Amino acid sequence: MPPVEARSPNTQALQGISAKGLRVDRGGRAIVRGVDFDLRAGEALLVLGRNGAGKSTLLRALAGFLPLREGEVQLDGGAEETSLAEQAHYVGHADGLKAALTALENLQFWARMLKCASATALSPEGALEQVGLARLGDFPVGYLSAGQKRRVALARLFVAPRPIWLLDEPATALDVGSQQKFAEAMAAHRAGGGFILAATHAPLGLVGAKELRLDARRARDVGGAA
Amino acid sequence: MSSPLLALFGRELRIARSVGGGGAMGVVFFLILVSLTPFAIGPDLNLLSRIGPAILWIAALLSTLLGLDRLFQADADDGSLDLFVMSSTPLELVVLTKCAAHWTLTALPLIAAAPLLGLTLGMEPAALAGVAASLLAGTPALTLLGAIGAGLTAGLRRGGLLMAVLILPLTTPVLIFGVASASAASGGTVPFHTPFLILCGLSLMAVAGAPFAAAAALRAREA
Amino acid sequence: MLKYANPTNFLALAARLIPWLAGAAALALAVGLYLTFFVAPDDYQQGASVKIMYLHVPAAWLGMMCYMVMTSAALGTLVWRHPLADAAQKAAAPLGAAFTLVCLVTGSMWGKPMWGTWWVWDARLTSVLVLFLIYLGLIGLWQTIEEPAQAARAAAILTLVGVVNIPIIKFSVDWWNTLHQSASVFRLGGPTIAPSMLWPLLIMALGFTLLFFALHLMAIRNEILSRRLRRLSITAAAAEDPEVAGEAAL
Amino acid sequence: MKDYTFYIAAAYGFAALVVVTVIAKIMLDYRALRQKLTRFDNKERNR
Repeated sequence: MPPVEARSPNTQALQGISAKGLRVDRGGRAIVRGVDFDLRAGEALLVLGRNGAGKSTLLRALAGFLPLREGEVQLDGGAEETSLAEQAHYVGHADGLKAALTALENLQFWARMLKCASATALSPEGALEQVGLARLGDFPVGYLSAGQKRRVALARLFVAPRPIWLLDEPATALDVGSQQKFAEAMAAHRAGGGFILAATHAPLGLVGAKELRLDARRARDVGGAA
Repeated sequence: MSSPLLALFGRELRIARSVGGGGAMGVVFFLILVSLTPFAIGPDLNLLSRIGPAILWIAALLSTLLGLDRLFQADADDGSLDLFVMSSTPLELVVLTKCAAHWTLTALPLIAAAPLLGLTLGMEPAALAGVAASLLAGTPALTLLGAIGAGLTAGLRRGGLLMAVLILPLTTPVLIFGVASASAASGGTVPFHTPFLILCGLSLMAVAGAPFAAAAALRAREA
Repeated sequence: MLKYANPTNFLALAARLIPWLAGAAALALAVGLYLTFFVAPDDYQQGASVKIMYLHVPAAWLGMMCYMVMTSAALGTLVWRHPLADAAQKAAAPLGAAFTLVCLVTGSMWGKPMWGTWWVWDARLTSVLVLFLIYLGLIGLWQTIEEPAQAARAAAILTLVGVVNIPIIKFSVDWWNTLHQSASVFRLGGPTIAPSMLWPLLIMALGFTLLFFALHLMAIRNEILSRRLRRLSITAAAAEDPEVAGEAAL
Repeated sequence: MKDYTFYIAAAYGFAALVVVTVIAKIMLDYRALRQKLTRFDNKERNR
């Protein structure tokens, strides 16, 4: 049984993630097949493709929600015995927020739930500041707009820092100003040796990001290290 | 280790309080079920007091189970469940904490209300104490078995009814020994502690086994 | 804008009325209690325990009256779309539940010396119990639906459905009770009440009614304020992003 | 004539308890709402 108390993931920083021949099935059908990529610390991977090409499926598989039918993911460096999922943040379409609780309460909960004693963790107030919602801390999340809820969800990344960010269309519902702010945060994360794997249509302003194109029709991996 | 689970426990209580009487709804359902029986059987208190424990136990069983289908549904809908799977705390402990929170919110008020409702069925104090004790020992098993059902049906549209159909057969031992120990409390051939200890055994078995089954059910939901 | 002017007028009216109503209620209850304990004779059969009747019967009347208030408020919501009607309805439900609870518990405490058990499935007590369950259902409905206007319409419909069913429930419970007529049951209330006992009863009932209206006005005031708070915080949340220019346009 | 003072006291005690709790709840809600609303006005004014 891996130690329940996860040692802080970045005692030794994670050097790289490499995946070979990944295949993920859903409903008996291979949605994603033959995916390879290799990321070093500080690099980003843009997962591109039409709707239904399997972008979300790939990210969910990496986050451990879906089993990998074939292939495997290698982590080098970072704390042993902790899976990729425990060193990653996943931001999907749902924000993981409880409407009845206030933004601060939600973030305080996630800070303690995804507990990690890393120095770079921001306080819930600081995280809200980072996404420009400092004054909305004690409003019930139910009263916030879709864009604001999205930013509270993104604030979770700062409250319990983890090296890998798995972002599934993070820019939806964000306006220009917030997208710009988040692009800066991503750059800072990469500068600190973090990894970003983002499935997106909108340009995220990720400089020098590798691309992985999943094309549904040919169901063949075209991408590779750009 | 405990701080994430304590945080989860606190959050469950806070949500139930702010969303309005989360627990209170279960007690009202329990009150209605108990009051309906005399309408079917008649106002004769001698008859009612004999079957009092059975009425209270069936009502407790149904209100505990039917309150459970929302246990994972809300978290599945808003994405919290995915994040639990990714947290360093094992999903089994998350399930156990949610069951503990749900038990505190619904089963405890039920156990407090049962003796009062027993009065309307003309039961004497010994039987009331017996019912309360047996409910205290039996409801953890009901909550945990219900959690397995909730895990299986989280995300399905008509999950509630299906969950009851799946889990009710599994709760028959708890019901049998529950009513047996409640009736034994007010005298009778069987001494009180025999069925009561078996009931406690059932609950402990549920505490040990159910979280793994429920967590597996939640993980299987995705694949 | 009649719709918004109305609540503020109401608040001013309520602020004036509430002290008077509360004072009158306190006075009536004081007089009623005095009469009950020092003037009214004991019942030749039930002895002093009849004094519980001065609490039990007014509480039952209040439980019924409160439901009638809610019915008219429900009509106000559905038929005339009066903005205050749903606040009045939501404010009345907990009061109704409280009065029926008092009626049930005092009835049971009156029954204990009479029949030796805390509860008897007497026709009237049972009907009041069903009414109490209906109140709890309504309160549960309001707690589940957050959006006030939607909750108001749903509760109004349920109240009207309830008011149609209450006579049916009353009739069927009476029939159910007589059908299973068992020796240990006898009807509450007893013979016609002697005048000397009637007066305290009427004064107590008046006191309860005044108390109800005072509390009802205060509860409506709370409801208006909490809706105003909800509206303010929603608009404030939306308008809260001075730094991010594009947000409002979204 | 049996002595019923216990039942009378219990009945009136319970009734008083319910009435006092209802009054207290309404008054406390009222005060809390007033505070929140005034806090809102100050926040609006000095933003």
